[in-house]
Amino acid sequence: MSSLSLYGVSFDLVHLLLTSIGSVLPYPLDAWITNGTLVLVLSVLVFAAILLAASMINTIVLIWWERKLLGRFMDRRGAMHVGYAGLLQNFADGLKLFRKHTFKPAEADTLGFFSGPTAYMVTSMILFGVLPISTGWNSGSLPLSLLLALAIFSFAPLFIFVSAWSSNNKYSLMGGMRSAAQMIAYEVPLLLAVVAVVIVSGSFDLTTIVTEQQNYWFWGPLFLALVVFVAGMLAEMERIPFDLPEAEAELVEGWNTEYGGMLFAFFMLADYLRGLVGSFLVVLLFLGGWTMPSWVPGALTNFPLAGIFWFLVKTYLVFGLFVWIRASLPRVRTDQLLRVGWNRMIPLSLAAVFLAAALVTVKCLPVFGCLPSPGV
Amino acid sequence: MWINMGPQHPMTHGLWNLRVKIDGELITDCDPEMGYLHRGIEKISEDRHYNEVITLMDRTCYVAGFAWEHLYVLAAEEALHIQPPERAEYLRTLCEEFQRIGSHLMWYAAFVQDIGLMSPFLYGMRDRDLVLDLFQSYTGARMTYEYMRVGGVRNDLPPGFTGHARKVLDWLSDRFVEYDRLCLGSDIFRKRCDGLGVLSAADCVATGVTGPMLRSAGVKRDVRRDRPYAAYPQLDFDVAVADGADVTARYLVRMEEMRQSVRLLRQVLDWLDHHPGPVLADRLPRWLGAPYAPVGKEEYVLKRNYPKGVGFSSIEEPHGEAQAYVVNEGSEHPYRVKFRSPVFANLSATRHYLVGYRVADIPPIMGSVDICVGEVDR
Amino acid sequence: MQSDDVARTVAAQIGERFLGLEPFPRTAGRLRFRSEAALPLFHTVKEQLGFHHLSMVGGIDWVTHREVFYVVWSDDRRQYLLLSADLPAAAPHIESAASVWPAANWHERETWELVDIQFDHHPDLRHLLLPDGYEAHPLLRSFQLHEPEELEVKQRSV
Amino acid sequence: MTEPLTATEKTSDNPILWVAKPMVTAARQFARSLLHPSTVVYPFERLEDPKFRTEVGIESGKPIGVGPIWDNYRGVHALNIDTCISCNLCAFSCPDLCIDMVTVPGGDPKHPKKCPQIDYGKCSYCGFCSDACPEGCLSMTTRYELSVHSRREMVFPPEKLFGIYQQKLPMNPIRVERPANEDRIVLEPPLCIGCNACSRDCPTNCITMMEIPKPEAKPGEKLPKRIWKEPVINDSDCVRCGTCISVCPKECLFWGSRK
Repeated sequence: MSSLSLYGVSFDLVHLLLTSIGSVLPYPLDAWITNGTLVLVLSVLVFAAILLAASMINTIVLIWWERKLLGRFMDRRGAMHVGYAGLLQNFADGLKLFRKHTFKPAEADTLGFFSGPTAYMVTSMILFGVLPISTGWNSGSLPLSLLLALAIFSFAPLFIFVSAWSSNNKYSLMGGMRSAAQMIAYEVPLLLAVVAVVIVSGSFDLTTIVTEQQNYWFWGPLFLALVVFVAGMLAEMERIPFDLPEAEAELVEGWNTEYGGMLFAFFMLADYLRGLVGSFLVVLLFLGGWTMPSWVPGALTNFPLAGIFWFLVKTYLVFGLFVWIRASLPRVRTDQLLRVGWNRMIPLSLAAVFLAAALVTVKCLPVFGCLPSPGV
Repeated sequence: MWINMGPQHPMTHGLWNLRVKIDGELITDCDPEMGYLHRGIEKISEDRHYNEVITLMDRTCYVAGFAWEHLYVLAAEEALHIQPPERAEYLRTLCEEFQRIGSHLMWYAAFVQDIGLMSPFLYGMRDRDLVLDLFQSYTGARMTYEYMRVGGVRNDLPPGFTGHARKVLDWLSDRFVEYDRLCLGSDIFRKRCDGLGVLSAADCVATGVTGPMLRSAGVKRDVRRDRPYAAYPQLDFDVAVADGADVTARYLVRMEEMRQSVRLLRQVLDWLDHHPGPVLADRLPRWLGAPYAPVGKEEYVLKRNYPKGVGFSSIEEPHGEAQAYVVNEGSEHPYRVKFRSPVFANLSATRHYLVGYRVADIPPIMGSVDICVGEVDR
Repeated sequence: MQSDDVARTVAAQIGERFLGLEPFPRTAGRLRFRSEAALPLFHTVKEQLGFHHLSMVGGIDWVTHREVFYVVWSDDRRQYLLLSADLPAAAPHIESAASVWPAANWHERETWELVDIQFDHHPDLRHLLLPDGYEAHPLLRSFQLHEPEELEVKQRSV
Repeated sequence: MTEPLTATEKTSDNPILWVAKPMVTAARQFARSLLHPSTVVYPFERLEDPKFRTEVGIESGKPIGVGPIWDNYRGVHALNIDTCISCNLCAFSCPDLCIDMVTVPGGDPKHPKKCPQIDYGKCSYCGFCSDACPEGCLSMTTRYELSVHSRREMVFPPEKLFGIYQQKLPMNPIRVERPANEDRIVLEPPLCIGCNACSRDCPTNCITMMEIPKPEAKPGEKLPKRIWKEPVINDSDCVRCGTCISVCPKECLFWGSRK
């Protein structure tokens, strides 16, 4: 892996920029502009801008990926005309939504109506900054980054409910209620599944969790936790089969019924951002993050940015699994969803936790790890 | 809390308004409001020539145009004392059975879409398109066929049609297996559909519900078998019945009906291969299709003594039992045309099969009814 | 022929208010009756003759009078039966069949708004297909379908 | 079948099997779609392209090209102005009243030639007009794209329809059945004044005015003022358009039956 770090790159960029600007400026200004504090502040901003751009581009490409995959599942072709194989279609769609007039229903609550989607979007973006993508691409070592990520992840029901309530629409309200109930119900098994990973890796730091998987990925020994985690993630991301908060058959569009134009785009983007983050978490926690098994030829893992490349490949494959599920399963009903959540998922996740504890205790993790990824 | 599900709502499949009263997610009352698509077809028919009414029939139900054409044409022939040739009757049976497959495929697509299954929606539409291709190859249109005529049909089949039709039937038979795997094989599907929208046989009969909904309650009633018309007396088929009376049972009945239609169609195609003949009765009065006298001079035509008559027909439309009543008062125009739409009756029983279930159950239940608002409102 | 016992049973029940059973295509016949005998006739037809299924209710405006007809079906006989009654053109009304066959509910609503036949004791006689408060009855012969100037279009241009 | 249907596949208790069957089916469809996608990429591929007329498409659910599937399509009309006899039958048979007979150059000045002009804003493509055309000069082609910028452009005058005819698009190859005609024109009440209007306007020139003997005037009776001729109609040439009926000033021509 290269030792290039994202923060280092942005620091260098800003430093280079400021010194070159400073060299042509008169005396008091150049000293001020090449001052270390300014460089530091600006490099943080550049870092954030790169993160933002990367998250947005990834999200939009993710939408493209889903559209293409879903298209083939449905015997269609998906987007194919704007850009190569329709890659730019979603940018065009975004542009169209951006140009649209944003309106709000007369009886809607202005503050909630506009702040809801914004906050939903913003919290989803923050998530992206927390997650490490490769050794270089992380926002510094936070000892509790996993916990932080999941904490921010669970903000969403609040903002969804705020926007649903302030829309002043019956469908939105029902969608918001369902959304809140569903997310809270699946928060618990999700966290318990994560606890299994934490027990095995012994850390809340995502970077550490990934480096722990250098030898064996966790999906083998922690398969039960993986299943619970994926199911929980599906519910958290509100994707079929758990998309009943926005079940279009009965609730029109659920909690975002009244939203159009850019506000709708916010919801849409944030949904896929959360989808991306969900896939990231699956890759980070269970599929070894940016690491590759040692039997993979060195040429495939040693090129520049190989970590990010493999990480994204895994992410997109995981998201492909979500799309596959979406293409083949119907939507469940609220009561069934909640029953499965409380009655099945929580016992399962508890079992996963105990299993992980047992595996750690008897120290047979590598044995299970060997099976799925041979040649550790 | 009353919720308006419609007139523009993803559940409605057409323009109508289902007002539901809910308590939490539980439905306590409901009241369908119809009429958003009322075009006055019965009134317009009074001003049309007998063959011109056929253009309206295609638009009565946009997924089962042939069935409605057939219904009207049967009643009009009865009223006008015209006997179609035998080959025309087989051709009409061919149309109606293909239309049944097409309509049920459309229903399948919409129904699975309602419960959130996305890909089978397109499988259903794709396979229905093959049926529409066949229609287009001999009628010239994909949905508004205007193919049947009082006294026969417009034209004969193009050469090679039966071979292609058999290929389509083979393809469709394979797909039905796939459909079942996607739906019945999925536990979530079964959990969504089992025990929903139960309408017992007694309730069905009392509320006038017919078609697959009635047969799913175990009542073996099919106009094709009870009062055979066209070529059905000569054909061999089974009436699909189920005993669940719920959404799954309706799914099973419709799937089995498609299989039976395939079986019927194979017999019809075999017959058509070996029995060439005329497809339109000879010596038909030409005023069936076109007015002769300009408006304001009708009396010169009315003076002629056309034989009066009444026609009544009833057929097994894909949605249920449709009936037509045509009164011929000896003029070029039907005096009165009255249609009975099966969906009209099926929808009037909404309260019986919707109350007591949840809001999330409305799409599967209403989807299993197979609504075509065009024929409800006419 | 099965229709004989229909005529006999009905005649026994409603007496001279039964006006005869005419042949009618594809059905067991058209049973004509006086409108005041509606309810007993419906009960007889449903309970004694076994026509449990009401398929259709419709009305015809014969200008001089109105006709209301019911199509009923019996599973045992596998036959349709048409019931028909003439009503006066002024204030036509007949007893609702909805208490006998609940299926009549919507059909009678439709007939009421389109052909202007009043159904007494109907549980819910509201507009169904037409907008609320629509006063005309489109299926009456007196209802003007076209504006006169639109008819001009059809004039032949010779 | 005698047994009522019940859902035979029982709900499984194994959570993995809840989803396995449909997912495998969907994956198979995915693979098939990668090899043969069913969609026709419309503006770039068209169903009337030769490659869709072969039978290869059925494996992927593509249109199978039933014979001349597109040749039979009922699209925009083509009008052969040269053979049109201005009989009005197309306009009469149109259920949507979208056909107007308009004057085209080429007729003689006293009796201008009239050809159909079609308003595609109203047309429902039922094909009654082309079925009714006795000369086969109005037929429907496979052309189906006619988006225009204004409603006025939807009205196709005869010249434009003739232009479509000259493109030689495939036109309804299947023979449309036409019923044998049992109606004919009869001269019923003796009101005829021998005015020659029917014969003059007959599009097929099948009416000839034959001289009839002038009756002897009885004493006290005044003979009607008229030309002593009566129309005689050649039934085999007559296309039953009814022009004679509508131009007859005395309303003495009627539709009669052969029976």
